[in-house]
Amino acid sequence: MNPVNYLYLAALLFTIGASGVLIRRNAIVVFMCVELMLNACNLTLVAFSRMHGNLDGQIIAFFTMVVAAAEVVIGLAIIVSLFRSRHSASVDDASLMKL
Amino acid sequence: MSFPLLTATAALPAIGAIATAAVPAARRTAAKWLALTVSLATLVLAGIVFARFEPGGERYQLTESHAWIKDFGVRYELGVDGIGVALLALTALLIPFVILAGWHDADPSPSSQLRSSRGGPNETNPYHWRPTQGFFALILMVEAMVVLSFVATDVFLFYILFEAMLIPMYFLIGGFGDRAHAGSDENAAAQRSYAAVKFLLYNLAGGLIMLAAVIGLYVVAGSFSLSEIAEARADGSLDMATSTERWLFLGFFFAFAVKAPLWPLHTWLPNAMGEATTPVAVLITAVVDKVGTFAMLRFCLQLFPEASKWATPVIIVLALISIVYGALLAVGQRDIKRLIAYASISHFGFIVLGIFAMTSQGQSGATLYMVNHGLSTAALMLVAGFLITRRGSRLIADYGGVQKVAPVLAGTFLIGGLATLSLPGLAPFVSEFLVLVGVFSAYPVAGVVATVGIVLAALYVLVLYQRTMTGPVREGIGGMPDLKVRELAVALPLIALLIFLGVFPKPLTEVVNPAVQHTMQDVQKKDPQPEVEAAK
Amino acid sequence: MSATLAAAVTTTSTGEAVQFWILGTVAVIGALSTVLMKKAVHSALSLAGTMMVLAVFYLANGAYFLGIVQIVVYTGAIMMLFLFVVMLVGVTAADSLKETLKGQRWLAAACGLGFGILLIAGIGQASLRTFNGLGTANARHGGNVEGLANLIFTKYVFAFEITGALLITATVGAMLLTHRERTERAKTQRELSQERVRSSHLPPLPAPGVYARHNAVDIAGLLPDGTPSELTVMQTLRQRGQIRDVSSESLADLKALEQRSGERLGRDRGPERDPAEEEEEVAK
Amino acid sequence: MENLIALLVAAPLLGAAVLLCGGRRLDRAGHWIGTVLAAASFVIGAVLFTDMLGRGAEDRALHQHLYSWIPVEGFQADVAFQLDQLSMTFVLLITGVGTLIHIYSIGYMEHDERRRRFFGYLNLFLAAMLILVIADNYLLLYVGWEGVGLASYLLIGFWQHKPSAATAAKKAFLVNRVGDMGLSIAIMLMFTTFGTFAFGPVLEATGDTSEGKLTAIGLMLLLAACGKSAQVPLQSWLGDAMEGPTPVSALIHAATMVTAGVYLIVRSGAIFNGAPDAQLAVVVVGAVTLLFGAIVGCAKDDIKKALAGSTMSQIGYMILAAGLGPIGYVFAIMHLVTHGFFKAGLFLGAGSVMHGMNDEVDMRKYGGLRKFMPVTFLTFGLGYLAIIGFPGLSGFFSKDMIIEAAFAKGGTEGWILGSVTLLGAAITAFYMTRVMLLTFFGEKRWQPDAEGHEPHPHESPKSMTIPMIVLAFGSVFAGGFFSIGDRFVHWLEPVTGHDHGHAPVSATTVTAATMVVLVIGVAVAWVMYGRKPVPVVAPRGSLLTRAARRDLLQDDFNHVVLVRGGEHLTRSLVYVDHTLVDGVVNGTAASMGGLSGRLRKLQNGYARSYAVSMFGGAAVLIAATLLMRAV
Repeated sequence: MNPVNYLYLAALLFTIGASGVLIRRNAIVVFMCVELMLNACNLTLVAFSRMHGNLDGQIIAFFTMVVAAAEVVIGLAIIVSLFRSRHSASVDDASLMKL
Repeated sequence: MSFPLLTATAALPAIGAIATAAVPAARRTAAKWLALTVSLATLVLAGIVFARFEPGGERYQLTESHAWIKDFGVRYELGVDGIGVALLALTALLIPFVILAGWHDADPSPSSQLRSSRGGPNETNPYHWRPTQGFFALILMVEAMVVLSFVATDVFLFYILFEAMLIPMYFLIGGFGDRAHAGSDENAAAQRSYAAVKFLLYNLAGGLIMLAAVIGLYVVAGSFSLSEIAEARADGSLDMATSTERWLFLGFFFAFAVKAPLWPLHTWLPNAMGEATTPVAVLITAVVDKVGTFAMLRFCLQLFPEASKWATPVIIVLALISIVYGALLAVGQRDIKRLIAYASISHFGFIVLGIFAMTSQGQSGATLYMVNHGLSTAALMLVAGFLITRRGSRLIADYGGVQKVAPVLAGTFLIGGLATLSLPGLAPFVSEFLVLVGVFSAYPVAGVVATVGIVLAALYVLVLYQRTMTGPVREGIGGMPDLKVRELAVALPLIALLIFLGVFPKPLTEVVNPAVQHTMQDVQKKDPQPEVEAAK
Repeated sequence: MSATLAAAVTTTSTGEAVQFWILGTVAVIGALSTVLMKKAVHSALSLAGTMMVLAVFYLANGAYFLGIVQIVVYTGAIMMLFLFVVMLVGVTAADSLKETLKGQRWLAAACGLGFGILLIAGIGQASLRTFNGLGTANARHGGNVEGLANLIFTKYVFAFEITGALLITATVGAMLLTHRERTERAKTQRELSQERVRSSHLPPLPAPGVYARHNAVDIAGLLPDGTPSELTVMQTLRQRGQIRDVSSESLADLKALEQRSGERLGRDRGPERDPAEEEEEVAK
Repeated sequence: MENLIALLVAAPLLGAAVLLCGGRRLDRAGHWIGTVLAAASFVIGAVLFTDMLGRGAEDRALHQHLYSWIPVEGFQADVAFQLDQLSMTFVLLITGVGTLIHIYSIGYMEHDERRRRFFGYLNLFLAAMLILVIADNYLLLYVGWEGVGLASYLLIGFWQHKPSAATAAKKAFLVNRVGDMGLSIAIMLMFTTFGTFAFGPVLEATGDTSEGKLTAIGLMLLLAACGKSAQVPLQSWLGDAMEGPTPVSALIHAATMVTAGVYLIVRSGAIFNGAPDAQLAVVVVGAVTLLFGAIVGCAKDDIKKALAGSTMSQIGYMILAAGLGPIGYVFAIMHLVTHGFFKAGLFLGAGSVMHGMNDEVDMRKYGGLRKFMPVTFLTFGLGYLAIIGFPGLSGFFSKDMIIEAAFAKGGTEGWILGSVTLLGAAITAFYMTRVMLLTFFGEKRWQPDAEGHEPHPHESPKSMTIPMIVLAFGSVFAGGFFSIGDRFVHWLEPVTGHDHGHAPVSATTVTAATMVVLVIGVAVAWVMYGRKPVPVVAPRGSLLTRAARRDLLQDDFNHVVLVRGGEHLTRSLVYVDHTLVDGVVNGTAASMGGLSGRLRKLQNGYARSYAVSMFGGAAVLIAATLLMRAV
């Protein structure tokens, strides 16, 4: 087998996550899908770092994780406060982009 | 590297504008005086430029050149030729009069909140709201840009100025309306913003098309420098495909035709001139529009000589239409300022006609025409402005018998009008006749048609004068004060200039002629020889 | 495992291949169920599964440090955070998979499909046949972790510091967002008791379903007069408006019951029914 | 000597500048300044004249080159003067009559508070007119040409508070502008043909160019002449021009300006000689106007308008003569000069009458005035005799010459023209006699005007009578002085050339015929107006009479066709401009607005649909990159 397959897998996961973002209305699940996409990216990075034989890819993946963690924290906090204010976690309810 | 005179001439008003805008709200008069002094100082600088310019010398003089955007080879390149120097002088000359004439036009009046198109909480507080400073600052800003555009020899630099000019003009038109407006203030504000937006959109549209052409030019020629491209064209190292050249030419010409304005792209001018305050109207027609005709002469002919010759027939027809059409519509107007606007359209027709006749007389005439038209329109329009501010109405029907109560005003108005109908002895006659002769020698029929324009000119001027100045004194006219010192200081110098240049235009022609000869070489045209000498 | 691999080879060990194909399937299934599961909790769990698999893959790719971090940070911390929030927010109407935006689902499907195909096509097009393992890279500083550390603290030190700042900010932000300002003074024991006495409920609140005919937390207990009492349901459920209305249901049930009994016993109204039977029918 | 030429112009120009810019403080001295400067110009003219007489016939022409006016590549327009016999004649006429009329105006405008400005305008006119006649190229001539147009505009509309005056002024300027158009086109033609428009080169080079070109130039010059000299079809303004003060009518619209057309044609003689068709056109115009003016003159009751008609017809004589070519040039000018004397005299007389009748102009309200204002009667009478060509007076000689010349044209053309001129003479005799009788003979017919002021006619002050007397002298003796020994012919010959032609009939027969028609005309007039009393209100009159009262309907034609038509044209154009040209633009704007309104619906505010578009965009980008790689 060739490590390229990891890339294929990553692509698949990424796509699935993306479609999840589009389909689901529960903010939390949407968030999970975003995480999924991030992980897919990490997988590609790792696979590439193996292919090129240097560790930079892993470093980037590491940073991705850190950023993801921070993002999750903030995101979930937003969801919670949103839920407090409007008793719902649906992204459609929060159609605030249209005033 | 000698002293950058041209840059200084352009920079001075720009700095002055900033300084004026910075004057505290309460010190209105100070701002006015500051603006006036700055404009006068600019006039002095322009005078120095005019004096330093040697007619017989290089084509472009007092040149400056600095790299600006290296990646695209855009350079900050300045240089002035005979045509540029004439218009430069005209601009620097007119601005002080414009400022002086608009002395009170931007004083905040009870309803000025409505009048201002600039949003924001400041309006509600007249103390912080500073229309006067803004007005004069914007005028100076326009001057700076116009001056620079007359001396820019880098196509891209010129384009930027050509566009940037619109911004202050937009605010001047939309922000400071004519107080003598029939109807309510809201109504006035609406019409004014309509006019301003129309002005902006028209010129923007032209400008964007020009931008495409500018980029295209760069792709083809690989440079923005006017002189480089012209040389390359001349020595054949750069040969454009005919179709390319024509497309680029059209791109440039469209923008200039909107600015100039040429029929049928003229409809923004009457609105803009009608709604703006008279000084701003003068600024539009006498100064800013000249950039359009000037650019035709400098860029269209110089960069695309073949295409220019190719397009000549159509353009001449359009110009003729402008002349007759503008004049006829001027006759039909009820609003003094709109009448003058249409008259200007007719005159711009003459200018374009002279440029594209491609004879020495035609082009010299067109150049002189730009200057003279600036002076004559300024005289007529500003005096009309004084009249309008007195009566508070722009409708011709509201006037009558002014000549009896305010003879001096009527006299200056008449002289301005006579200049507009190009009476011999006043400056416009010289240019108009040159244009006519130039056109006639190349296209006799066009020459004859254009001559009709002078009859129509007499018609609309005299009708205007008769309806406003003569006859029994109408109510609201009686007790109208005659011109005051400030107004005389505006009118008399202009009239003196008109007479002087009409009797002795040599100072101007000797500067212009060499430049025109250069242009003639660019388009590789020779004046048609008179029949008799041809026979011999 | 691939630490010993020489440079520029085209295939990996069969073991890894097997592992990939099995776990890959699992990962995909996990991902799909993340998207498709009705309840957020289930999504969270299946996502956790996918992440575990990814962790294994990291390890397989010689990213030992990342593999561990993946398990500890992601699966351990982040997913748990998710679960907490799910509990806090709970299951809401948003959980239903019913689409509300017109055409959204089709667009999503189209985009997803096209995207995936394009992506995979792109990867296929890229010539990535050969690869050289991490052996040398890891070995240079005596191991993967050392290697990473070396890079982080030399080449990427600046970025690293910045991430630190980022995390701090995130923490503060989260606190700000979730912190609720206490507006009124905390009540003392005394005041509470006085309130309690003034209020209509001197005795403790009735438990849900006490007087009802079965015990479900989200069904209001019936008061002696047969009317349901909101008070018997816990506050969270009340806030979420997730109280199942007992009265209407029971009426419906009764109707159904009579009908069926009538069918069965061949007469209009059966005698008194035994409560057990009813109970289970209500439960249905 | 040459340097004096510029002074000719400078003096009145200075006067105009001083008077118009001087302001009210000059009000008391203004008229004297104006008069003195006009006189000064006349003196300079006289000095130059004597100097010119001192030189041989051939080298009499003087040149003065001031400066190069419009120096442009291949285009030389100079401010340069040329004073030859022809110009000199005009200079003397203009400055002489001009000065007299200045003096006259002192009295006539005494009660007008804007007298200073009036004199300023008069000086301006003198300056422009002098430029016109002493310019040495057509462009400078054009300057004077329009300059006199301006002056006449200002003077006709001098009483601007009267709408009629303002309208008349505008009309005059506009009609003249049409003529000027012709002149400017002619100049352009000259430029394209000869490469210059200085008299010398152009007139010498006429031989080298095609007749077609010359004809074109000639016709354009004729158009110009028609405009300025009120010839058919551009004559309509002259009648209305009588709205101006009477001195103006005398100076500008009788003696000098209106004769500029004749000057132009005579000056361009070489061109016309080379273009017979153009000459024919000139002759026709002259003949038609001759009769036209005469007929109009018969019908008018307004004394000034009657005189205006007569002016028209007299100028018709001149134009006709000028159209005859070398045969007629000299006589055209000669008649021009004599006409300048007696017509100016007549107008001043009319002015004096109006002055005495508190500005009543209707001759039917005059009558028997000879007792009340003898001097006016005398001078007016002499002018009358002169114009009808009473033997021995100026008009007799000059007009007789023209009639002879008309016959001398030869062929049927000659006969036709000759008879036309004779007929004209008859009608002239008729209407002038009519004016005379209505004004000075019969019993008095004036009655109190609206305010009940009974006009009590009185003789005018010295300042008015003296010029009249001087002009009367001129109108009596000038003709004889010129004709004895063909002085005038020899004087002008070097410039215009002269040719006796071949008259089919002897001079004496022509004179005899003239006498006969003269007597007939006078007799008819006497029968109609002398014997029986004249009704105060004009009778309805024959169809011709009514038409003639309305300038033979020419004005109505103009009104209907030009004015109304023009108004409709402009109105419709305004509409078109607003709806069509502007509408297209606004339409585009509106459609843009609608489009954007629809696009707005895409922004539904749902995060997920935005996400879809982002995702789709990403997909598109990838596709694009792949395609790029592929190709």
